[in-house]
Amino acid sequence: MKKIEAIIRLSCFDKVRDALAQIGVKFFTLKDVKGFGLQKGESFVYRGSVYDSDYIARLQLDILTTDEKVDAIVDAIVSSGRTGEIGDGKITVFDVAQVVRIRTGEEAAAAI
Amino acid sequence: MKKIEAIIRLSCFDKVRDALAQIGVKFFTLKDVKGFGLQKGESFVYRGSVYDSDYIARLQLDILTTDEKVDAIVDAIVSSGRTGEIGDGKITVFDVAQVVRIRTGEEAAAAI
Amino acid sequence: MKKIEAIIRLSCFDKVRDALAQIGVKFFTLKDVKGFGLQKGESFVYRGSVYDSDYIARLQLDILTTDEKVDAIVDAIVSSGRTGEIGDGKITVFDVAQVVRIRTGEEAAAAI
Amino acid sequence: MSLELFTVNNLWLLVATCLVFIMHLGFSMLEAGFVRKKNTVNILFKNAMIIAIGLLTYFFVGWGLMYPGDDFAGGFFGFAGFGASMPAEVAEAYAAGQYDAYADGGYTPWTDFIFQAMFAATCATIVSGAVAERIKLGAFLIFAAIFVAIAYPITGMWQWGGGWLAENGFHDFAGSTLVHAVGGAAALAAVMVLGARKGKYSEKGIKPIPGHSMPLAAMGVFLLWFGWYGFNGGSVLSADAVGVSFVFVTTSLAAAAGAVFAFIVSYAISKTHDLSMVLNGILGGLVGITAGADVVSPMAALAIGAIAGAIIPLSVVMFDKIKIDDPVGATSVHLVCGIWGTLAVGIFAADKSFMWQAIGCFSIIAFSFVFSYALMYALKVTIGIRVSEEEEIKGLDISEHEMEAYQEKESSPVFGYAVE
Amino acid sequence: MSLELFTVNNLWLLVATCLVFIMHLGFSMLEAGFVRKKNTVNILFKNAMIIAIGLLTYFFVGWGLMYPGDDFAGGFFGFAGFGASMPAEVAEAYAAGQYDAYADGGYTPWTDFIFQAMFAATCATIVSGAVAERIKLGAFLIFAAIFVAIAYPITGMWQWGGGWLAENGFHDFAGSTLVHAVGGAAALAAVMVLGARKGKYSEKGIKPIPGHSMPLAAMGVFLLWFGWYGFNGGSVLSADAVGVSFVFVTTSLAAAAGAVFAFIVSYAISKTHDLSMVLNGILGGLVGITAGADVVSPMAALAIGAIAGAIIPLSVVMFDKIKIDDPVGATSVHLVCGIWGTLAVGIFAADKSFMWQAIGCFSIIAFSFVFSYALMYALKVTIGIRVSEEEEIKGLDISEHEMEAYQEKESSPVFGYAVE
Amino acid sequence: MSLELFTVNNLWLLVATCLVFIMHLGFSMLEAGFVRKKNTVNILFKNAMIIAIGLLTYFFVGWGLMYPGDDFAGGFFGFAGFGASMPAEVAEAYAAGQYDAYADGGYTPWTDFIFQAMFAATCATIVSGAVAERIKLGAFLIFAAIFVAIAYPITGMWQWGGGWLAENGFHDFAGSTLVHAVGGAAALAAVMVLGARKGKYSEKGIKPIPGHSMPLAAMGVFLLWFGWYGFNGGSVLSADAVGVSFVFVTTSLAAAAGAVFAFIVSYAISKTHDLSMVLNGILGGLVGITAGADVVSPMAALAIGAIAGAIIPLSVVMFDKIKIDDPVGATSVHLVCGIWGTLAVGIFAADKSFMWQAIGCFSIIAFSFVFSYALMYALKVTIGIRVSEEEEIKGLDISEHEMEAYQEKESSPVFGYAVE
Ligand SMILES: Nc1ncnc2c1ncn2[C@@H]1O[C@H](COP(=O)(O)OP(=O)(O)O)[C@@H](O)[C@H]1O
Ligand SMILES: Nc1ncnc2c1ncn2[C@@H]1O[C@H](COP(=O)(O)OP(=O)(O)O)[C@@H](O)[C@H]1O
Ligand SMILES: Nc1ncnc2c1ncn2[C@@H]1O[C@H](COP(=O)(O)OP(=O)(O)O)[C@@H](O)[C@H]1O
Repeated sequence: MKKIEAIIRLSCFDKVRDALAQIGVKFFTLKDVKGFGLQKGESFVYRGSVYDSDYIARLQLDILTTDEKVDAIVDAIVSSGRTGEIGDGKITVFDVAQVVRIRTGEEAAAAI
Repeated sequence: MKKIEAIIRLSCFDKVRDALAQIGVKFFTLKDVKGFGLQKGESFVYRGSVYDSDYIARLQLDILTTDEKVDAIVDAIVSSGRTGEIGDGKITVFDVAQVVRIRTGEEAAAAI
Repeated sequence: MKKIEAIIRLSCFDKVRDALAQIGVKFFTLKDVKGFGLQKGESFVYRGSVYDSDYIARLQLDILTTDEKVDAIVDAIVSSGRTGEIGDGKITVFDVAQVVRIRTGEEAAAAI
Repeated sequence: MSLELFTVNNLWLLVATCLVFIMHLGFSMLEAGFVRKKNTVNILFKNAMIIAIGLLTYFFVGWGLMYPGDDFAGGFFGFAGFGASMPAEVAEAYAAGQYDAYADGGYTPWTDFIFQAMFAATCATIVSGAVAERIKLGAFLIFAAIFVAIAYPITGMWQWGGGWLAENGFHDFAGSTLVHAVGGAAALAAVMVLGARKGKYSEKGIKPIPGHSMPLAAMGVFLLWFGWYGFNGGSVLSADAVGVSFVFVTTSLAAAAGAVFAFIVSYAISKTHDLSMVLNGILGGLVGITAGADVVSPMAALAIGAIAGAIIPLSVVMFDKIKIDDPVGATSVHLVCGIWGTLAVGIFAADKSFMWQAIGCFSIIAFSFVFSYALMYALKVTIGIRVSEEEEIKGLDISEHEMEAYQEKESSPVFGYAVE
Repeated sequence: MSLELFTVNNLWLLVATCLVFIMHLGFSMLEAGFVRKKNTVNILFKNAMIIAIGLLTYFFVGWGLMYPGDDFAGGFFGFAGFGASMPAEVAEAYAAGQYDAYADGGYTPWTDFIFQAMFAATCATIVSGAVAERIKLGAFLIFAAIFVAIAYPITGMWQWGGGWLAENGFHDFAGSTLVHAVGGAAALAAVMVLGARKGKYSEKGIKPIPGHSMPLAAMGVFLLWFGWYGFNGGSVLSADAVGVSFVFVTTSLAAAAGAVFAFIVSYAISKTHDLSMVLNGILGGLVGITAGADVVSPMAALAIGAIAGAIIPLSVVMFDKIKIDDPVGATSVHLVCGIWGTLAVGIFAADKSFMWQAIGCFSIIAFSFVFSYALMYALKVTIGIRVSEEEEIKGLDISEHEMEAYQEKESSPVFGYAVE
Repeated sequence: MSLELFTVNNLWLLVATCLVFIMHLGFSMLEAGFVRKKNTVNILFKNAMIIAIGLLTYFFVGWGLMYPGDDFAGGFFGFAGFGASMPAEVAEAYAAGQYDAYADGGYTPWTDFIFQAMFAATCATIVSGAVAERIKLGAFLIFAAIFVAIAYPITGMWQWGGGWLAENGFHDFAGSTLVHAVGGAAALAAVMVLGARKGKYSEKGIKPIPGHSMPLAAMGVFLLWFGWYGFNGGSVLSADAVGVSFVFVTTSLAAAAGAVFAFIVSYAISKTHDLSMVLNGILGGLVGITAGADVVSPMAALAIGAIAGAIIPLSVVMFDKIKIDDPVGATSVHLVCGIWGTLAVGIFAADKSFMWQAIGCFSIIAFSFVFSYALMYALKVTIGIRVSEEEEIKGLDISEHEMEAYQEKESSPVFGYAVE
């Protein structure tokens, strides 16, 4: 089993979710994160001074899945989450030692 | 060493925390997350239209622990975080390559 | 490749970021988390009752990096994020199975 | 009386009406600030409905009950009929240039009604804060409607409507008892029937449940103070220069003293600068001075306000000890300081009888308490007055209104499409 | 007329001016509450500028257009010249003790100007909520300036300036049509040219886009109600005791009835307690009573308010069905209830002609709609009126103002250093 | 003078008192909006205490210092005694129907006191915004109490109390200098002794520290504008119809022009639509017109407001350059525009001496600055005036009040149980 963490743009969420749904992924966990990266943050003006916010708001999707689905999910995110501009984000895949569904106590693939 | 990530209901937090404390786990990190899953989100009404929020607010607990304690912790969360209704959440366990306590620089089990 | 998760104090962020930048780490993802740990939370007063908040606001930095840089990064965080008081936080390192840059589809080290 | 004096008198009462109206915004903001985020829509909804219900019921029933006319002078109860209107004889007198034909030329019958109606609605609002975060919306609205239509005007009639207390020299200038303690007693009764919020009192102790927005709470208190100039100043019932300006001075000094002494006492108790206590202290000072603003000296006003302010932190802690869970402190502010203010008239005003102040105050409170307790209890055993535990945890905004007070994360695509 | 009566009359109009002024805060808060967080600075900016622009253009152009003087009596258009001033003959008359030399002694020319200027600014503000969250700031400010300088005073002149409608017995006491429907019609035209917010209407259906702060919205409505006492009460144009107090009563009852009936109807439709509908219902009741507050009975006021309140939920849903995207409900509140209120005078006031109410109402609306549509269209094809899709997603606060309304996480070190 | 005229005059002053009172809510909201979230409770606490302290010290000391009576005419300092009261001879004169026995029949002694007390409290509030986010609560309260009890009334006496400036034709109608510049000068002195917020100025440059809530800031400015009608309008010291209405016009036009020109100049500087500048521009226009609202023409009012508005962005940037860290812009708004407004009277009002305007303005400012600097310095070397660096980072809400302004996440079980 794997856990996929994808950092994406806010504006791509709708497309990514639809793309995931099409390949059968409907369950995931979403986090609001701040991305520090190549893309410059917004520039702001306050009382006559211009300044940069050094981060950009991003969303992180955590998806638990079985090994064989990983590639399909990664592809789906890459194609739906891409704008081509700097700052599209990253997908990271981790090995999972164990998964348990709290409701039933089911483990491993059955829990996903 | 392992890291345990548990996605739980807001309303179960008190019970989960108490259950963890009883088996000696007092240190963890908490995150506010949004869960997309089997359980339908709340339905809302705004200016005459009814609509669904497609997510549910959840809490994620990150717990670092030694290998031998993992099962006890998982069991504690499963029994204290369960309501039996769809949406109780998941527990995921990861292998950890290294842990360091910033205050002392201690590593591995000593750092937990 | 590795993913480093560092839980640090809010007040150390500036120093940590500068220390990371000096060793070439400019990209990371930041999360607002709540730390439950050895350090007591703030104590509050409301309408005549004194009470403790049982958590402390903390920041989590997620850094993706290649294996050889891990030690340098950990050292940088330990030295810049330390105050010596209880509550300085933890650094955890994970193995990463795969990384993909959404913008280009590049994988592994090239994606970081 | 000259047309000019009549006009300026009436104008002041109308301006005072506006000021009392804005107290409803003050209450709304204060209560919204002192409840949790998840119950904010609910408290705003209640406050918006109460002013509407208060005005309507007072129009149909309350006014007739409160001012039943001379036939019921010295009595306990009377009814002048439904609705508000311009009596034909008053209209004729005005046409004939007799501007003191009604209320000594202080105001027109229309002004009388609307000024009084705003007071009535105020009284009902006092309850809403105390029962916040766990009462069923429907039950509360029914309670508030009956309370403001019947209970408030009946005790009001005892004094302002020329009833038995008016005949005995009881003095309650603008309503420390008739408005505030009446509302506060109803709040206490309601809380006793309803019970505390889940988790507030347990074997682990008292769990503080902080309000979600101090700026809203502070705004509410400033607006209430602002409105109080109309509440007390308008109660002079004319624009009499010396009278109204004197009331402005006593009212201001009492509020200021309330702030300072609530600060001092709460600092002594908990060694911190507790904003919520200072805010309640201001209100305590204002409630305290309301009974005697026209008859006590400025120095007495300072004393009344100071003691009211000092009472607040003690009272808040005391109610928590006896497990009366009142999220906004309505019982401390309106009931306890209302009693204090009424009794204080007997202490500081030479020609007022302490005994009659006490008799008046406690008989009115007793009536309001018993009426409210009975009504709340009746609602409890019939339609139910409390939301389910699950709804309370979720918050009343979602369970009663399917709405959130703040949409924080619009940028995250958290909303689906309308399903109906 | 005595100096005393003149002084008290004028004083009331000035106090009413203050009350109408605070309606701008009411509109600001209401609109801010009903838009998303990311567009909050933008709506506040527009509202702060509109009051400034409204006052300035009314000073230079609007007043001269709206009150062109007797030479244009019964006409459609006239201009008395730029600026506002104290006519020499009035000053002399005052010096000679003839206080009814201007406006029957109701107020001075200065008061006249400033009271009217506040009304004008109000009308422009109505548009800002409807076009929120996607209009270009520059285009909107130009639209608002031209609209308030020219369109509003022209139709205003038809009735209040002694134009053709005034001669035909049209009755619009404080502006259900002349202010509210005029603003509402402009809002409708502007929305039609501008289009809906991105994502609002799609093949998936209607996407609700909840406002970001119900406390702000509720505060706005309470402040508007408060200000309405000046808006309607001041429109008596003197401090006449019976007249003003009567208007206070009808206004209050209509607002209260609006709240209750908006609640009932919206509950019937969506089985929930929708705060946003109750808030709009209050405003609907207030807009509805504005045309006839001086001539309809209290019972009629209740009926007018109740029907206005009942209209609100139906109208809001209807506009959504025909894809008129109005984030704050300005068209329902100001246009639909404005029409209703104006027609209601023809129904409930014995001596008013329903036909002339309809003629007046619709000709004024037609003018405002056509003028606004043409102006908006001209702006669209020249400088452009809509922000880019990307800017709309980001929010206007960042794209137009490079600023955020709320700095949530100061503690996280999110800000860099000034780069310029 | 007739009873009627006396009554209406006095009524206006009381209504104006209410309006000036609500400016304290305006200041509270403005300052709360412009500080960071973590210092919000602190600023609210300071503002709630200042109005209380201001009223109390003015009652005991300030009024006697400011209006020492005829014996001190033309002087620099005098004292009429403690407290406020109704002089027996005035009461007798009133009883005898001589209503012009006091203040030419403009108001009663009680009104006089309370109206003036509200002004005094306003002046102290100006300081609180400038020193926000790092001053110790205790030190600030002591500073504010002494300042409002002593410094403000002394310079006030020079002009309004019949002192040496009054004798020399200095003209400061409602206090551009006597209230605003006095407060602004004290703010400047306090900031100089106190130093900038941690991190604001470093070798990396100037770090902007945005306020946490633009809606609160905007609300504050609208409320201040609203209150200014009482501040300036009430300073006519009677309800004189032409006088008060003229002041309403000049005040409104200056505020509007201030908004527009602050917008234009700030747009020219930073190419964006900076809401915080427009808000300060409105206040700048209001402060500017305050000295001459009664004597300059409407066109001059526009010019004064426009220039004040244009000054704001320049002044804000300038103060940042010289490292005067003023989170809310109090020095720019109150000091700089206060000076401008006072001098402008010498320019635009034919019969006022520019030289005496300058002498008056600068001597008053000098006194206030020196007094405040010395007092602040004395506090610094005794009890200390600045919170520790750690407390500043944590925020004053937690370190001084152990409280948070907003409880965001009630749903997460973040609170333990009361430990005491
Ligand atoms: N080394 C890294 N570790 C953790 N997160 C990263 C790292 N690099 C990028 N990210 C995350 O991905 C986001 C987008 O990355 P960025 O480098 O800006 O653009 P791109 O991937 O298009 O080159 C960043 O905002 C950050 O949240
Ligand atoms: N495949 C998944 N990947 C990541 N998170 C998941 C996944 N499935 C469920 N979750 C998380 O667990 C929560 C509860 O899961 P859900 O499937 O709704 O209920 P249950 O586990 O009781 O069947 C979800 O809201 C989501 O946050
Ligand atoms: N076992 C753990 N699992 C997850 N997070 C932990 C664990 N222990 C500590 N942390 C995180 O690290 C933070 C600091 O740790 P703490 O134990 O308080 O101080 P120290 O590391 O200095 O002894 C905690 O607030 C918590 O967020």
